[in-house]
Amino acid sequence: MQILIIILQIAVLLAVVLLHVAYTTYFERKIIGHMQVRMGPMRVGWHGLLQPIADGIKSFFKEDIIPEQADKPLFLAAPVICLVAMLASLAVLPFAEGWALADINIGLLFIFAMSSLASYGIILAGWASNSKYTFLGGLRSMAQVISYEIPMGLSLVGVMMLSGSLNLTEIVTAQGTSIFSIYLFPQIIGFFVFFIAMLAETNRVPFDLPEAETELVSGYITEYSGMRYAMFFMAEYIGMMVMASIGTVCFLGGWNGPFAIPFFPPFWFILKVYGFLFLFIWIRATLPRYRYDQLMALGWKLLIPLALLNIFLTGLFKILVH
Amino acid sequence: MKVQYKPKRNLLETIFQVEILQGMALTLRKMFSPPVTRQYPDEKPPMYPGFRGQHALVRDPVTNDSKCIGCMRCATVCPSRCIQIRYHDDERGKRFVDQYAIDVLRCVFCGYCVEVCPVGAVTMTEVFEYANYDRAAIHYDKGALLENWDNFIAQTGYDETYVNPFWRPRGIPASLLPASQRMNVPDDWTIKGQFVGTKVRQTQESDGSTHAEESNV
Amino acid sequence: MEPIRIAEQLQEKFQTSILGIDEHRGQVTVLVDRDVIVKIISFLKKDQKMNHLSCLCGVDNKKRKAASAYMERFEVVYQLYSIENRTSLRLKAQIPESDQTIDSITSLWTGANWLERETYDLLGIVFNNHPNLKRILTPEDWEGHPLRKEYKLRGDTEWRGLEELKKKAVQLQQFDFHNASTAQGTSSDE
Amino acid sequence: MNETTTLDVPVSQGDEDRYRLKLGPQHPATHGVLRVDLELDGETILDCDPQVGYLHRGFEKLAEHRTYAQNLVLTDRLDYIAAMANNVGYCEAVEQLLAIEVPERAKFLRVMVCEMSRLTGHLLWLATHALDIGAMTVFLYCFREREVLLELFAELCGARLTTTYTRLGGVRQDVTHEIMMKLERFVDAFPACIEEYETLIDTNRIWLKRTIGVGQISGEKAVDLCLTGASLRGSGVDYDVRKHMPYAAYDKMDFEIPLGETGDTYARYRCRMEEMGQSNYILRQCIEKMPPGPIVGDDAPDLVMPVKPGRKVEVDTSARNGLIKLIDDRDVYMEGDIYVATEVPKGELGFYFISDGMGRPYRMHIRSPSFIHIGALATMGKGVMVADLIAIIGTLDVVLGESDR
Amino acid sequence: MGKINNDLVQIEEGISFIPGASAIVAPLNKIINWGRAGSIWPATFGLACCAIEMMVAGAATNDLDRFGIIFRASPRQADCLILAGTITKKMAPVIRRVYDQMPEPRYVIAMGSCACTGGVFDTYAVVQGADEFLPVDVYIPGCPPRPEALLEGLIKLQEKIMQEQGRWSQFA
Repeated sequence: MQILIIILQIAVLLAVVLLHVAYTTYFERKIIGHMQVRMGPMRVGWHGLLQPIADGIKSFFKEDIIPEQADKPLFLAAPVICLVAMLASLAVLPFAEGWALADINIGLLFIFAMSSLASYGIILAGWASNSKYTFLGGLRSMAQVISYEIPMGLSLVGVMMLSGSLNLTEIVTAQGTSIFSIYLFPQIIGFFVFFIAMLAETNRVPFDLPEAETELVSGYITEYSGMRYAMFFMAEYIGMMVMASIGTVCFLGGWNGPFAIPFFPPFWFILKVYGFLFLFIWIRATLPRYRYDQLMALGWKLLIPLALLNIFLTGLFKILVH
Repeated sequence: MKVQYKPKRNLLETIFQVEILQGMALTLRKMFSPPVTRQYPDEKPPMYPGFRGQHALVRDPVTNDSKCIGCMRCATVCPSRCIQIRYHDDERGKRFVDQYAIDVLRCVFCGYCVEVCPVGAVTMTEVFEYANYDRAAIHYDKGALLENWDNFIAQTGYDETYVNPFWRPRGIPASLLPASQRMNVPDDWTIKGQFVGTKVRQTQESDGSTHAEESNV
Repeated sequence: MEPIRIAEQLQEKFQTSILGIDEHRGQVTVLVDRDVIVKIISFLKKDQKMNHLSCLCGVDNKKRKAASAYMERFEVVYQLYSIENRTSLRLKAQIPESDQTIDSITSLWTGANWLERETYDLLGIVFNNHPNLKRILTPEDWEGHPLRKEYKLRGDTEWRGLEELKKKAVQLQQFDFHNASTAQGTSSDE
Repeated sequence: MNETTTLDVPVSQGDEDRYRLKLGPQHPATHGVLRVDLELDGETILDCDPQVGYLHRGFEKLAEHRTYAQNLVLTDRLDYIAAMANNVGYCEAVEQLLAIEVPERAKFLRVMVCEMSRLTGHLLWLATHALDIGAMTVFLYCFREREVLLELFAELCGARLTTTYTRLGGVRQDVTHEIMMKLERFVDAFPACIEEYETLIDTNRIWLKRTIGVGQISGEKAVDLCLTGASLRGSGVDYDVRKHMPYAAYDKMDFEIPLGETGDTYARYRCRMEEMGQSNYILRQCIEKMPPGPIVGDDAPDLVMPVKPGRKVEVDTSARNGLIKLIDDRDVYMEGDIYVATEVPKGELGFYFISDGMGRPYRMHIRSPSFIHIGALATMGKGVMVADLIAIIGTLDVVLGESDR
Repeated sequence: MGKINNDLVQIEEGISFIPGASAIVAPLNKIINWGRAGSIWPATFGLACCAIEMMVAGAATNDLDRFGIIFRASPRQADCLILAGTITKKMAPVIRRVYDQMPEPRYVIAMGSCACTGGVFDTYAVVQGADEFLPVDVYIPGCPPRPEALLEGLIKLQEKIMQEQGRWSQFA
């Protein structure tokens, strides 16, 4: 019975998240469209509301091409690895008090592990497609993910030090004592580093080098078609949501809001995640793209020292307060 | 003139990412400004007389046939050689045009055929929506071209006084035009009504004299 | 300095290598011997500051009515311009049909590299000492030189690559997904 | 000024790390159908070999089989981004060859459409260049303004891109009051638009990082590579055909030539942005100074009949187009050759004609700036990274239709 | 189906939408065609002049995104190949390869005179019409066609897709 309930919970979570993914793409197109003084999808359904469904149907019934020269098992496995790793990291997210599927002690570490695992999918995709563009995309992605895991992890150390836990639920509860019950202000440097690292981790503009359209065609997904492409696409957007959720949990006070919403506790959490997603999209509409070596330089020469400085300041703060 | 090079940025602007925030403010502002998009199938783009669109043969209201006299000027001038005309002369030397075909898919829409036509028989209409699944369907013969004209007249509401600017270009003194092209045109098509630069006009007015070329006409 | 002065100066310096001076619509043309073309141009570039190579092209004179006594089958035209002095000069080097070669001026302008390749591609004039004289505009296995006067506008023979492509297109039709309604002939695909 | 053209990137010896990448011809950043064969070590380009010819349409051969008037149509398809400038360049060349007079008003109209097409060309350049570097919104904003100009072209001559506007001896249509009013509105609004683009990219740190020091060439090297246009002026060489050999009514216009100093991508970007401002200023002068008068000269040749020299043509007004009036004692198509250069958005567009007295050019050679600029890519692209190569292709502002002809 | 039809929102003939459940009721064939017609992703593939008008069609004034059309750089993810410009003989094998890389169902639009027949360039270097080596679905005349004409061609293509029957495998 317990198992059945958990399976039901998983199913509901997946359905909700996948629907969100579909409509994130829709809102991305809409918002970017309006920022670019055009309209975005308009004609499939009312104001293009059915656009993601049409895209999904089309992708599902598209021919699935496996290149002859490709390493077939890896080629087939790569999108699955990517998607599953991203979906798995959803399990530990606390959407509200007690609304996490698995409220484990090392939630933050688990998410890091999973997002690193997803990058294996990207590297495998780049390698297995046996194409030079995908290979370059895979290489870039590998280097990028490895270099940005470090500032990201370091930027969250300050949060861990303040809250004294790796459990996401506890981090949120610990923030209740902070200014406005969020860690944003005491951890402003940490947030800055985290935000940039988050953009890089999810391969978004201005760090979208692995799939830089004007350089590497579509990067590591160049050779994927139909449903497998859609899986990468979904993984990318789930990754965005997971990162936005971590940001919400660690810096913006999770589900806590100015006032409680009855019957629907995750309201504030979801609102903050939406805010993050809007920021993602907004930045995509505004900024150009970094070059590969500049991206590396930014990660290693700016963000890591800043994150270390943040840890030092946080430690100093803790010693002074206590 | 030397161009301005790398703009200077002070430390405070660097830390607070001022220029990036300015850019983001611009995009956010644009998000709430009305889009410039024209919703095409519902909203048609503005068309101007003299647009070089689908070809047509003008239907002469008197004979109910085309005005073409078979002088072959259009077929000669066509850079892509897409006009085929078949004609025969009767014993008195009068010329009858049997077939007038345009392979529209080869046409480059330069408008030369319209321009050189001495009688204003061939024209290019403002219609541009005639994509087709079939290549052969966009090869127009005489009947189809006349039909195009009927459709065009019905769609746009022009009547027999329709003047294509290619038959009678603006800014040419009427004295230089042959009789067949001296049509009734709006005032600003003639050389008298033409646009003159704002400063030039002012000096003319202050001189109190009209320009020499204008008085010639 | 006036272009015509420069031409006269050239004649003084190179004497017999200058075959003639011509002026048409204010533009001065100097007919030169192809053997000294590099020398003449480097003189112009260094001493007369003709540092901008405007144009380099070849001409096939086969069907041209002879306007000059020195009319060989081909000629190469160099249009030089001096950005400082604002003067331009045109040089023409005649190339007989029997030996279609001329010295390359890539040592003077790196930018002449492609212009000479283009001339080789379209007219078949060989440039000596050129670093990379390959076809540039047409495919590498193209036959003939299109801008020669005997070459027909639509080409003499079909390019091999296109014929192979057409064969391949027929072969690959079997992999297409067929539309049931097309099979019944209701739609006019192709 | 930096003398080196390539960045000093350490390159590992031995072939095991190298591999070849064929960028294009179907690639989003190659502006059409350019192919660049690269030899890479990681992301560093060791060898760069651009391949063109994928849009070679036999232009010069075709021109030998068509009359002068018909070839005008072909020039639209040359640099299709700024067809008007090509039309003007072609007509200026043929008019000099055949000694045809152009009335004053037509000259001003030519300057006007030339500058309008320079704006369309530069706007498209900015749009694609920004898109290459990743700023996609600039692309859309540029096209918004470009659309206004294209609609003005449509109103003026009936087509948006392939205009065929000029004629030997003048232009085809006179402007109307509405067109000039719209143009004036555009001219008033355009500086604000430039400011908008600059807000997004001009001081943006990512943009600066991607452009400053990238693809740097000195003035001497640029002349050695035969570069023209803004690519040359970005390196500080003052060469603009509009000032050096004024054609049409450019000698009556007041404008400046922006010059860069460093010769890198950012300098070229600034040059073109300043040029847009100057074009806008010239357009304003056109609106102010447009003289009255006819738009076609009295001795403009017929569109249809290539007239052989010495043959006298009677002026038969009933059957002939009114634009045509041939002066009897002038031999129409003389023998001789001529090279005439004009400044199009990309650089110096030269037409070299040989006429042998027939109604067709015996030989028409087009000195296309894009062709030479792509040739320079082989030199500029060595030792940089792939992302920089994309930026360099963008900054050279090439269009393959003009390059391959 | 007759009874529940009252609650359904009719989108197009044969396709209905249950409000609030985000589910669609339709015969499978219809719904696949609807999905395909609603998200035609063309490959970014400009050849010549028409490519500029294609870009204009994607830009703010006409906005192809309204139709669910976004350009994909990789042919593997594209459904439609817009041949925008002159097809030269040197380019033809490349075009064929791009077409071969596209997954089925795939469609070809020949945009402009040059792609349809070679146009004015009746020379040694130009293929006289894309249909010599590709099955072309829609021909758009014009040189270049207005961006709206391209949109009209795409609408024609959507109409064609809506009429398809079972284009699911190569054995159908």
